[in-house]
Amino acid sequence: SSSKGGSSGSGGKQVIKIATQSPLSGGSATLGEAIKLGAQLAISDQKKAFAKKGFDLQLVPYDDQADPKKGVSNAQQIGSDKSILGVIGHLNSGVTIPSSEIYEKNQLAMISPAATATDVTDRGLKVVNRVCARDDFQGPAGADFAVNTLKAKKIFVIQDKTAYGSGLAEAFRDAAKKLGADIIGYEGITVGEKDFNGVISQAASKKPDLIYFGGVYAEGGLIIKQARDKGLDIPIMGGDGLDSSSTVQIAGDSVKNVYLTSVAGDVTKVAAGKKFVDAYKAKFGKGVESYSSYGYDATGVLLKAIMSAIDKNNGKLPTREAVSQAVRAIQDYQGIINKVGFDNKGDNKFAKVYIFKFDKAAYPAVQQKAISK
Amino acid sequence: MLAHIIQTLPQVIVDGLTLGVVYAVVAIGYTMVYGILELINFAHGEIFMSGAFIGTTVLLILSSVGFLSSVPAILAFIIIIVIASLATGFLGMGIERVAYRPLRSAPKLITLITAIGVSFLLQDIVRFIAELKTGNYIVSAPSLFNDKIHLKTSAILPQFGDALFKSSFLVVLIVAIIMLVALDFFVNRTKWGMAMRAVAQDRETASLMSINVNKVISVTFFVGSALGGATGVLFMIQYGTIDPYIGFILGIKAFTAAVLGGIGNIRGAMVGGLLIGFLEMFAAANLSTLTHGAFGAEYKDIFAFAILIAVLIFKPEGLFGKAVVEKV
Amino acid sequence: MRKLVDLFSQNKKAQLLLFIVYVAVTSLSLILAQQSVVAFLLLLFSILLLYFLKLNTKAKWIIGLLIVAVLIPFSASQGQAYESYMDVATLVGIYCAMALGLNIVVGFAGLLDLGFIAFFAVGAYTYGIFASAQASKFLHFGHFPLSGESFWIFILIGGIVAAIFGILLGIPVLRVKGDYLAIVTLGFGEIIRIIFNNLDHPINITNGSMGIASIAPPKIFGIVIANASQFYYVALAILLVVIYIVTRLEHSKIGRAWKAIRDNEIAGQAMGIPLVKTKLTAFAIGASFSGMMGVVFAAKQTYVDATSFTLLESTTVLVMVLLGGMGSVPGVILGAAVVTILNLQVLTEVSNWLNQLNTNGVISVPDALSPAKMQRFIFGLLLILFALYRPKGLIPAKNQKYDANKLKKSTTKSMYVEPQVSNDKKASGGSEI
Amino acid sequence: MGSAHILELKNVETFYGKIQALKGIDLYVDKGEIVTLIGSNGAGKSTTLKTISGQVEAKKGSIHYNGEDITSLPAHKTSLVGIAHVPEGRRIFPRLSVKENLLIGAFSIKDKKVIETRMKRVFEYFPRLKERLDQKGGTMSGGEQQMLAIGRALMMKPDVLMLDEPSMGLAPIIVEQIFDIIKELNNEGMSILLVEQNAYQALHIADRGYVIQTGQIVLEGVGTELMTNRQIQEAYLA
Amino acid sequence: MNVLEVTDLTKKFGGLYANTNINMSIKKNSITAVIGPNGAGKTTFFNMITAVYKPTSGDILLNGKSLVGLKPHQVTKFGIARTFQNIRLFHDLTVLDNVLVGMHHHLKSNWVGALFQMPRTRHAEDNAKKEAYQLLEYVGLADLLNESAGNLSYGAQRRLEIARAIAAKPKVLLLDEPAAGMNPKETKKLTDLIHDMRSKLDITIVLIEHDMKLVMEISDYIYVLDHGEEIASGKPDDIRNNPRVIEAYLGKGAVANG
Ligand SMILES: Nc1ncnc2c1ncn2[C@@H]1O[C@H](COP(=O)(O)OP(=O)(O)OP(=O)(O)O)[C@@H](O)[C@H]1O
Ligand SMILES: Nc1ncnc2c1ncn2[C@@H]1O[C@H](COP(=O)(O)OP(=O)(O)OP(=O)(O)O)[C@@H](O)[C@H]1O
Ligand SMILES: CC(C)C[C@H](N)C(=O)O
Ligand SMILES: [Mg+2]
Ligand SMILES: [Mg+2]
Repeated sequence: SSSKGGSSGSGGKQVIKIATQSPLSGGSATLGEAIKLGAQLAISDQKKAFAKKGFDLQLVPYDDQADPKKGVSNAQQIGSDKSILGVIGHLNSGVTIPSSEIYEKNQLAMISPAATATDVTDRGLKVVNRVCARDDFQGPAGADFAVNTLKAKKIFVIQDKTAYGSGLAEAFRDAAKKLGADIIGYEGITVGEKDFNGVISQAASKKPDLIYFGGVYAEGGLIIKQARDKGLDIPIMGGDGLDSSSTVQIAGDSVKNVYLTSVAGDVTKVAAGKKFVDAYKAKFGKGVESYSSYGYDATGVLLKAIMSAIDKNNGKLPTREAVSQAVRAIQDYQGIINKVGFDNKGDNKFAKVYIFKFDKAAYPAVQQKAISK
Repeated sequence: MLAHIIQTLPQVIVDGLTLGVVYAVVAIGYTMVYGILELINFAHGEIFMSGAFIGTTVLLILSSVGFLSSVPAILAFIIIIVIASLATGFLGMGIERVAYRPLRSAPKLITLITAIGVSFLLQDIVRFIAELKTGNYIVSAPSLFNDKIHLKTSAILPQFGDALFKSSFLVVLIVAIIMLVALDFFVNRTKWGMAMRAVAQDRETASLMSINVNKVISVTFFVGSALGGATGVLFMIQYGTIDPYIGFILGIKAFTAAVLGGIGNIRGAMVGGLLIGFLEMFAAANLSTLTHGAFGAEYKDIFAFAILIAVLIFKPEGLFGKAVVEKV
Repeated sequence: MRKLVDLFSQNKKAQLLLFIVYVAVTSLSLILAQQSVVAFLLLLFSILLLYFLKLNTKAKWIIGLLIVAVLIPFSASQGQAYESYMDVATLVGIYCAMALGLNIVVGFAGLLDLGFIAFFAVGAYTYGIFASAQASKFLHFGHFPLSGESFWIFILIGGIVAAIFGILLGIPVLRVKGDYLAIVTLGFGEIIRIIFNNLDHPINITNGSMGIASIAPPKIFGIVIANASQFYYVALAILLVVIYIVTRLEHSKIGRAWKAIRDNEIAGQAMGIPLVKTKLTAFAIGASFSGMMGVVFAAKQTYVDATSFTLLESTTVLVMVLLGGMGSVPGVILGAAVVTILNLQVLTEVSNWLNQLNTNGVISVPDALSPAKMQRFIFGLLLILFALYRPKGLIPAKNQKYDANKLKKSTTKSMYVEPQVSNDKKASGGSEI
Repeated sequence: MGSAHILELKNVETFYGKIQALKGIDLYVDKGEIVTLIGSNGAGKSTTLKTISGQVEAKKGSIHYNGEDITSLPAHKTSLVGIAHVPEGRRIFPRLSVKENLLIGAFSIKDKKVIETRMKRVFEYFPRLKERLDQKGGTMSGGEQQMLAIGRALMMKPDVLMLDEPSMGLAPIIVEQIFDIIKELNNEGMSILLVEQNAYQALHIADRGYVIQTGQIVLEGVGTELMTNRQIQEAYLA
Repeated sequence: MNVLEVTDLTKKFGGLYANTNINMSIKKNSITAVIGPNGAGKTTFFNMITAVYKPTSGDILLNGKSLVGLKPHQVTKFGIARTFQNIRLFHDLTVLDNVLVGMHHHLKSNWVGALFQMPRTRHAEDNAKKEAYQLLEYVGLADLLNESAGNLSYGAQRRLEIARAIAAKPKVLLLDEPAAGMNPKETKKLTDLIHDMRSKLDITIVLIEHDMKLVMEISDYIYVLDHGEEIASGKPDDIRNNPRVIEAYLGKGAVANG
């Protein structure tokens, strides 16, 4: 059990806690962990600044296990710990949606680095924000690239039957159709399985120009590998779910000629990013993932909002409501690679979609293009 | 439509066979333990997973000391599979000792709880070790058998397309068949096999026949788990990537296969595994063609389960299970 | 010392007094130390103590109800963690009812069911579809979403629809036995889940894997029920009904029939028990509890998608039943409470606490072993320990005892008289030398 | 010790959980004897045999076989020493064939020839078994199963054969045969400890008999004498 | 009048004829014994009557109504109850509950009644319990009413099975080796019990038994099966002296003993 109502913490300072909620165990833990670590880095960066104002900044990581029920129950616990002033998370849209209802009741600001589904912000909750782009932006951007740049006419779409994968694949499919491509297959796979040869055989026999996969690296990596083993050397494309070092690790050399849209850009392209990568590596002993920087940025945004709320409150601990309002009010926060500014739904006005290509078996992939709304 | 299905058939069969033999060997592990203790060893999927990780570890060690380049792949493979099976065999024995034996006189289902507990533990222990060593719990291994083999099935029948597979498929197939045959012989033709079946049916009386029941049960767990571990290695060889969660879904499928074949029956488990593997592959490849897009590959498990249920309705003891008529 | 304990275990007044003190102390500490999970758990624990007190059943019920319906919510409501506690308590209620339903199938009737969560899903989707805009995607009449007032009727509807599914599942069961049954039910559970996850096409009934969002919260007399503390009472009310039904049925003709076919199917039939009907009843009633709670769950979450209904969930409910004690109603309730609280509250708290120690440098573990991800590990360990130390369950099933005197007194005029032993002295029970 | 008894129990106490089933049993069997143990339902006859064969543990007292202490020997070792136990209720392996059931009886024997000769001998006693070699044990009729159970024990060629109600459920003519076989086995030098409800016949062929009542031996004597004992007649014989 | 009429009843297991063209007429309120060597098909015969096995051919008539094709529980409802050669009690239920289960088909208590504690149901349940208790007294098990059936000794289990069967209020009661595992004294008590049931409860009894003393003392009529076929039938004295029966079943000793 924890101490009461943020009254006092170590060294007599008032405690401010930031919670992260993301899957730390289970199939998509690589990305969930990245969010937590990004947040951890941001907090240790700013601990001093808060200490100066008399606050002890702390991180409380929660494991939502990619399970909506667990997410909601954690959200209730987070809501009841009044020293928590904001939540960074979740990774999965399916968990974000029900959990955010609880944050809303607690007027607790939530910033997701990664939840891309449209429903996340479309429900119009006051506390819900995200720094990443939406799937109805990411999908069509991918479709545009596939049809117009890669000149794909016949596209075979595979998706993982999760809230995220389906939403993205659908958005891609509809956009690609509009652009005149022929969708020659639209198939679902099961998360957690390892053998996708059946679907791939079907795809192979239909001779597509491009395969699109809506889903996450664990399955995506294997699909890429197994497709290559079947002699399918065509471009394979996916979304932010493939934007992870694990994709490369799983697919190995097969990853060449794989494209992906991501909502997070290549941090190594800017000086600030390089510094971030090094610091991250030094602190955690592992390389960055796509959402590491967004975990960091989202936390940065939150901390900035808290800071301004503290200032408004004459240096005293602000209310959650004030923090939520301050978060929504952020208009031009400079993140590692792009800016953050929320519209009235909580979507980031500056969110971009980036297109990457793997030329060799190395992560990150090579950024081809950055698309703004 | 039909033409299309026929055209992909050779490839579907090859793929179905690959997955099917993996199911089959894991299914046998379930069936053996079930046959003797009437216990569904839900931790078996995790033993399979542990085998895959142990095999990968050995493979990585071998390749880091440069052993791989100096000997033929098949030798390295044999070393790996032997070490992995021995290790998982002992692991299985240990699990039985700690988590099942103390509960032998308790209600049968309670072991389900310890089995689930053991599964969680194994998953997390493997994950922790993997993360500690590599920073990631998804592990890929260098591939041993990577030649592509082109099967000119179109030469047999012009309607057929060709099938393509990796040489690892042959290794998997051959090793699996050797294991299946050896095991079948062991259980049905040897004294120890007979002792296993006797223990399965009446432990108390078996002990009156000079059979050391604990030893027989340990041996059963050893053999079943070693098979599971060896299959883990086969899986790793074939698919190249493993994670601590591969045991769960595969375990369910293999268990389903065991039941489809008639649980407790080794040949049944073999056939059940192959059948499920093939059905799944066939459904994934053809369902949407067959239903004009109304139902796609995502329904493949429904398809497999529906067939399972249908079979059990008409033959409640599974395909190969003999209806044990209870003497009234 | 021993005598003292004996004496105490006989003395009702002393027990009651101590119990009241216990309850008072724990509720006071919950009021004072608001975020103390320990106080909350200790207060909940009083229900268990109550169960073991030597009081008559009615008194226990009244005291128990007072604690559950008034004292716990009141003590918890004095501070911030209120909603969080009530959320866990609501889920405990939901799982208790589900576990009691499964207990009918597994514990009473002896039918191993590995797909039980399907009925929960059926209930959840039934409400989710009609209490959101989803229904209008395939129904072209009517006005959707239905208002939150329909929730109350949907509890019934959810139960009935789940019962129908239970019977549907039951039909293959007529032939399949034992562990084969386990796999049939497992398959059934998976089929239901996959269908729900895919039925956005050809007709969009469930919205597929996108799930159904913005489900209308229940409403009564114009009050919207949206907080966990309110759902708590809904869940509690349903749970009480479920407990009532289960205990009544257990000691009725149908309850005996379930247990009889569990123990010996052939003899059961030979005693006139219709196998099919009896098994189907077990499935239907068990399923209906689950379906009702599914409706509550959907309304509480305001979002349903198929990820909440995986095989792991089915096994979790089964674990509750086994851990508590198969066939034992109080045991199953305890099992469900323990597993739910462990999973949702205690393990999270423990890992947070360890994490705190880690960041404060009290202990130091490498990141790979970060306590935040140890929940399942600890859970697994606990399961094994529980099973090893309480193999028959936390509160093993007991048979109802009959009062021989009561039965004897009424036996004034018997149609059965001791057989006349012809040329012998009166035969007595055992043979004495 | 040092006595000539092939089997000797001294003050043996056995418990099922908290229930005490044997309350200090003293009995012995000499080489070449037929000894019978009679008593009413639940007296502890089966428990006595189970304790000897090691299926349940003696909490107190000692069991000696040929002077050797076998008190805490587990069941699978007792049978190796030379004590065979035909359990109550037959307990044949239902899903093994008749042949496999017999082979299991010879589990500890390596020599195939020995197994074969013993099996032939069993077929001489029970020709029905030979006709049904491949039938699953579980589908045999009650009597057939009893024959199989005895046959299976004979495959061990024990020095002491313990039979728990061997005549239960058998046709009179078979019972007669079985008692003949018991006598024959005894003539061949096998010592026999026989638990029977069929007290007439048991006492008839027994050299000595014990009467057990609620876990204690209450009477002991020469078989035919016990039969005429008035107490026994009242309690066990109608 | 014949309660039970069996015509040309045949049962085949694979190639084995367990029963071949069995014909029997069983008089109301009589005690009939079915005897024969082990494996003759006696239990199989019972199993067909109680619908555990489906006859290969032939007919079974209870009071003129055919029982062939019915489910086991329906047969019970029509008025046939049985005990089993290998005891089949409900092990985890108490002794009294075992008897209550026996009353299943005539107990007027449905689940709606149980749920709402309707007076009628309560009344029926209370009466059933009293009756069950009387039955236990009748077979001498009243003291053990709350014991789990599985904990009873062998003889007690046999008696409980009988009590449970009577609880079904059968017209015909089939007993499969009721005296197995009982000593002569206990067998004598059982004999008296069976006599008593016939006279007091108005039940027709068919029994399988290898204890010739009991059979000869109690039976009105005896059928002898061998290899699935009827080899003899008649009054005890006829059977005792029938050379075929002596050869196939009784042996010489039994004649002397019986
Ligand atoms: N497994 C057991 N658990 C508990 N009690 C048992 C067990 N087996 C036997 N008993 C009890 O121990 C006592 C002796 O039983 P035992 O089986 O030795 O009797 P028996 O003389 O062989 O009787 P029977 O003639 O009925 O076979 C009885 O009271 C019985 O209820
Ligand atoms: N389910 C079955 N499958 C195959 N054979 C069977 C089956 N049931 C019985 N039999 C065979 O049918 C024959 C008759 O068996 P049944 O049990 O009716 O004999 P029984 O007369 O009752 O003998 P006992 O007196 O030994 O109990 C036996 O040879 C038996 O092996
Ligand atoms: C795992 C991820 C790729 C997360 C994804 N963007 C989602 O919304 O669920
Ligand atoms: Mg006995
Ligand atoms: Mg019989």
